[in-house]
Amino acid sequence: MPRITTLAEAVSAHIHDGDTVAMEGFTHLIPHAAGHEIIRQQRKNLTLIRMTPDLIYDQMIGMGCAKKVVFSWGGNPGVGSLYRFRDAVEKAWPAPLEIEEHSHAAMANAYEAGAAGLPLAVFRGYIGADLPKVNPNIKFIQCPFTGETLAAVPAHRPDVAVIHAQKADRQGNVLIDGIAGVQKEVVLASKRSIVTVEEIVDDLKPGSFNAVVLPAWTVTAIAEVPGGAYPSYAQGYYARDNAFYKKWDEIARERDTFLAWMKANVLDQGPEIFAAHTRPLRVAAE
Amino acid sequence: MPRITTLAEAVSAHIHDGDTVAMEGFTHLIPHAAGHEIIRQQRKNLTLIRMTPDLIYDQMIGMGCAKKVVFSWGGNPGVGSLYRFRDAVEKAWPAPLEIEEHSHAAMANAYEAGAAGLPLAVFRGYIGADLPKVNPNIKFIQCPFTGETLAAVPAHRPDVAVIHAQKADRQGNVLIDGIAGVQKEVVLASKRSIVTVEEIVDDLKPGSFNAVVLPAWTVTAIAEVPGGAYPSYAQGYYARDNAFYKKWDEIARERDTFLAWMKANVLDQGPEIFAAHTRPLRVAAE
Amino acid sequence: MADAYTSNEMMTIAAARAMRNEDVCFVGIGMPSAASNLARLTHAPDITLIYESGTIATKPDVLPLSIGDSELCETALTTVSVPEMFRYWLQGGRITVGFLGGAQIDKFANLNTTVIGPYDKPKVRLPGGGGAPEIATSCGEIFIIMAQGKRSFVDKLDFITSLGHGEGGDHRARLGLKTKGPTKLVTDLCIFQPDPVTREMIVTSIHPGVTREKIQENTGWPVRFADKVAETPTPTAKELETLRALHARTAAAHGKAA
Amino acid sequence: MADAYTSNEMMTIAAARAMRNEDVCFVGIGMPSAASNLARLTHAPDITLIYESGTIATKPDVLPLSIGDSELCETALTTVSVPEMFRYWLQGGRITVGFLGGAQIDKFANLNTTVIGPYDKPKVRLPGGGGAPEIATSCGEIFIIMAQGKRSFVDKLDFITSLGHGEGGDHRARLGLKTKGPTKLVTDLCIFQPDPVTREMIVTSIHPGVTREKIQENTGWPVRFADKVAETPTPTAKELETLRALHARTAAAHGKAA
Repeated sequence: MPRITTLAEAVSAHIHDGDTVAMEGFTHLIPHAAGHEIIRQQRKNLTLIRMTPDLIYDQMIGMGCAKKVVFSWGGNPGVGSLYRFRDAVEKAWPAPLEIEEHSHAAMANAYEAGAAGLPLAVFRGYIGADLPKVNPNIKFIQCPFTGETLAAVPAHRPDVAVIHAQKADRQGNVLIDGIAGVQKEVVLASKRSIVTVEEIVDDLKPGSFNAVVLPAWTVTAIAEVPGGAYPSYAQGYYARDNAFYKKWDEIARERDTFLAWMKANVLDQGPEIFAAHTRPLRVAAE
Repeated sequence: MPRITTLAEAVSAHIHDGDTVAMEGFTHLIPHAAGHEIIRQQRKNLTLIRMTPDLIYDQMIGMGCAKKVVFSWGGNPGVGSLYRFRDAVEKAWPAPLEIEEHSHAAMANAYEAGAAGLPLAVFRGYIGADLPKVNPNIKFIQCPFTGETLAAVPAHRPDVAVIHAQKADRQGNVLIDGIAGVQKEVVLASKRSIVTVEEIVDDLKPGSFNAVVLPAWTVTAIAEVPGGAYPSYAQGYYARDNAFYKKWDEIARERDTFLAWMKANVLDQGPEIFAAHTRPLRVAAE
Repeated sequence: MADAYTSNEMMTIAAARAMRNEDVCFVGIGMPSAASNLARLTHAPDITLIYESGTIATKPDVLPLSIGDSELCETALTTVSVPEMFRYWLQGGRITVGFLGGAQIDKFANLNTTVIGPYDKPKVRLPGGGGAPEIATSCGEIFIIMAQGKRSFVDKLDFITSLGHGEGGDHRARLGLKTKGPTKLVTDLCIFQPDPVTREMIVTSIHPGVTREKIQENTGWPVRFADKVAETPTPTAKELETLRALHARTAAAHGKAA
Repeated sequence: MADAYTSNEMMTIAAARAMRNEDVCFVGIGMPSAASNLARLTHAPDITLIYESGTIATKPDVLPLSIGDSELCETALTTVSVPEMFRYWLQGGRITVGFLGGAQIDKFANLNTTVIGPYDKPKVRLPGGGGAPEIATSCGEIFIIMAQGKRSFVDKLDFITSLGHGEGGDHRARLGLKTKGPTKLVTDLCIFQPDPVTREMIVTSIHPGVTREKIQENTGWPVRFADKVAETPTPTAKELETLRALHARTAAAHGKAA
C-alpha cells in the first residue's frame, strides 16, 4: 500500500542525490509541483529521464539538479527552445550536462520494456538516422525468423518515477483519464514511485472497466497537490496555460530573469501555491 | 470504412479456403455466430489461430474446417476436454489435424507483435519447458546489453481476424468494454477483419477517453448479430451460459451426438437464432 | 471440533491457509480459484487476486467457471488486455504467488498438462500449458494443488509443460531464474515442501487421519518425509462454512443461466 | 480573385491541398497541424488526424499549442498510450501520411532537427528528433513543410535526424524500406517533388509571383526544376477564410488561459 503523505515528505524519503528519476506526462499531467519540491530540496547529480524535457526539466537543469538527461525531444512545445537546457549543453551553465538522446519510439518502447520486466526493447527504428552513431545504447539485432535488422535499446528502469494523476482513492489506487502518455509504464518500470493527485476520493469511479488504473501496490507514495500539473493540465480539472508556456520563453532566456523567477515562484513557496491555478477552472466546471 | 453487411456476406467475401483465420475472445465476446456461419459455408483447410480453442474451434474442427490449429490451451474452461479437438489429434477424425503449440505468453506476445508490425515477439519465456523441443517456431535470442537469453516467436499475421464486440457506430467504429483479451491486437495484426456486434448505434458513448475502440478504417466488415457471442457473453448484454459449457461435454463426447447437435443447431439454422439468447437478459437489463 | 469434511475440502483449505494478506496472486480456475477466494473471505481480506483474463484485484462473490467470467470483470479494480497482463503484470515480476496444477507431477514439482504418451502420437491430448510455462518462472513462488494418485504423481513426466525445480538442486538458478519455484504442493493427503538443498518435494505436514503408507501408495516415487512432520490442523468451522457457502452460491449462479 | 495573402498562408494552403479525404495522418505541431486541420475543414472532411500524444481521429476546433492539448483528447475517437501509439499505429504501418519539418534539409529531403555544429560541441542545440526518425520510415509517405532559406536548405546536413531519400536513388530500398519517404516538400516559395530516378527534390510548382531566381537564392544547392513546372493556384477565398478563422479561434483560445 502506498503511503499517503505530503509532497515534501515523499520527495525527502524517496528521491536521493544521484538517483535516476523519470518524471513523465506527455503534455498532460506533468508533475510540476513535484519538480519544484525537488528543486527546493536541492537534489543533485540526478539522471533525469523524460521523453519531452520541457519546462519542468528546464527549471531543474537551470537550478543544478541534473548531471545527465536521457530524452527524445527537448523543446518548449509549440514555442521554441529550452534556454536553460541549451545553456547547460552549449555552455555548461550552471554545470556540464551529459545527454543520452533517443527517438520518441525508442523512449516509449524502453518504458514499455521496463514495465514488462525485459532488459531491452526491440522495434523497427533509427533506419538511416545518425543517432546510432552518437549513442552507444542503440544497437541492432537480427530477427531469427526473417533476418530483418531491428533496433534495440536498453529498457528504462529508473530508481524513481514521478507522475501526476487526477485521483487516488484512500487505499492508494490511482486513476488517469485522458492522454495517458507513458505514465503507467514509468511507474511500473521504476523501483519506487511518487504520484501527486488532484484529489483523494472515496471512490475512483472509473468510467469504463478498462480505465487506466495503477493498483495501490504498484505505487510507493501519494500526495494530494491540487493544481500540481500547472502550467500543464489535468483533464477534467483545469486547462493547459498555453500563455504561460509562451511567457516561459522570456523568463528562461536569460540567467538572471530565470533565477529571479525561480526564487519568487519556487524557492520561496510551497506546493500549496499550485491550488490557486485550479480555482477559476474548478468553479467553471461546477 | 468497413462495409456494414450481413454475416453471411462478410464470411463469403472475406474468408477463403486455406486462409489463416484467428477468431479471438478471451472467454468474453467469443464470435460463436461467425464460427457457425463459417461451418455452414463449409470452409476447408483453414489454419485456425486462437489462444483458447474452446467450443467454437471444437465445432469447426469436428465439422472439418481446419487443417491446423495454432493455440496455447485447448480445453472446455472449468469443465474438461474438447472431445472433437482430441478426436482429431488422437484419431484424425474427421481429418488429421496439425498443431502448433505455444504458451499463453507467447501467443499474446505474438498478437501484440503482429499489431505492432514486427516480425517477431521477444519475451522471457519457456525456461525449462519442453515446448521448444517440439515447436521449431520457438527460438531464443540474446540481449545485446545484458547477455540474457530470451524467447522469440514469429508475430501472428492472420489473413482474417474474426471478433465479436458490443457496439459499432454507423461509421464503423467498434467499441469493446470489459475483458478485451487480444481482440484489438488480432484485428490490427490481420490483413482483413470481420466484427460481429450486439448492436449498431448512432453514438458509441465510450465511458472514458481511453476506451477500447477500433477505428472504422482498421476493420473490413461489420455485421450486427445480437447474441452472437452465445454461449460466451457480452458484458452489459447477456451473461455467459455456464450450464451450456457443461452440457457441451456430453454433446461433443461422441461423434453422433455431436453431428446431430450441429445439424439441428447450426446447419439447419442461421445467425438470427442467436438473438433468442439475448432476450431474457435484455429484458432484465431494461 | 468442525463437522466432517471431505479430503477435497481439506486440500482447498490447506492451500488457502498458505496465502497471505499481502500476496498478489495469479489465480487459475478450479481449486486455485476456490482456495484464493476462501483466503480472501477468511484470513486475507486484502489479498490481490489476478486472473489471466486481465482482471486485476477481483473480488468475485461466486467462483468463475472460466478464467474470464463477467463476475471477475465487474468486481475488478480494472481490466487490462491479455498482452498487457502477460507483459506488465506477470513477466513484470509483480505477482508474488502463482497457482498451478496438472495432470502429472514429478518429485521436483515439474508439471505436465500437455500430453500423456509421445507428443507426436499422444495417448491423451491434454489441454496444454496455457499460462503455466511463464507462471512457473515469473511468479515469486508457486503453490501447486493436486489430488494425489499413482497416475498423476509419477516418477517421470511424459512432457515438461512447466518447470518446477527441474532436475533439483540449483537447476533453476543455473537457468538464470531468481524466483523460488514451487514452495508448496498441497494434496488431498498432505503438504509437500522442497528440501532446501536437493529441492525434492518432501512431506512436511499430513492431513488428519492420513497415514504415511497411504501417501506412498498414491505416489509414483519413494516419498521422503521431513524430520519433523506436522499434522495439518483440521478445517475450522468458519473455513468450512465459508467454503461451502462459496460453492453453494457458485452452483446456484451457474445453474441459473441454463 | 482572393484577398492578398502571406507566403506562410500560401505554404499552409498548398500543403493542405496535398492531403486526401481517405488519408490517415500523423500530425506534428505548428504548420502541419494547421495544414491538416485546414484540409479537414475544407476538401477532406473525413481525413483521420492522429497526434503522437495518442489521440486518434481528433477534430480540434482550435489548433493545439502542444501535441497533447486537451482539445485533442476531447475531440478524439479514442486516446491510447504513447507506447501503443508508436507500436500499433505508427510502426504498425497504419499511417498513410506523416508530416515533418526541420531546421535543415538537404536535396534528398533528409532532415536535421538535432544540432547545428558538431554533435558533441554544438553551436546550437536543437530540440532533437522526437518522433521524426520513425515517422520518416514508417508512414506511407512524408510531406515536409518548411520556409526556404540558405541557412535551412543546405548542401550538407550537420546531422541526419531523419531519413529522406538518403543518398538518393534506391537508397531507401537498400535499407529495406518499402515506404515512399518524402513525396512533397512544400515551402513558402514552391513545391518540390522527388525525381523518379535520382530522388533529388526538384521544383514542380512555383507559388504565384515567385521567380526561379528567388528560389535558387534561398536554396543552398543548385536547384533543379521539372521539365514542366506548374504555377501553384492562388488560395481560394474559402481556403483563406477557413485558415484565418482557425488561427483567430486559436489565438483567442490560447490567450484566454493567461
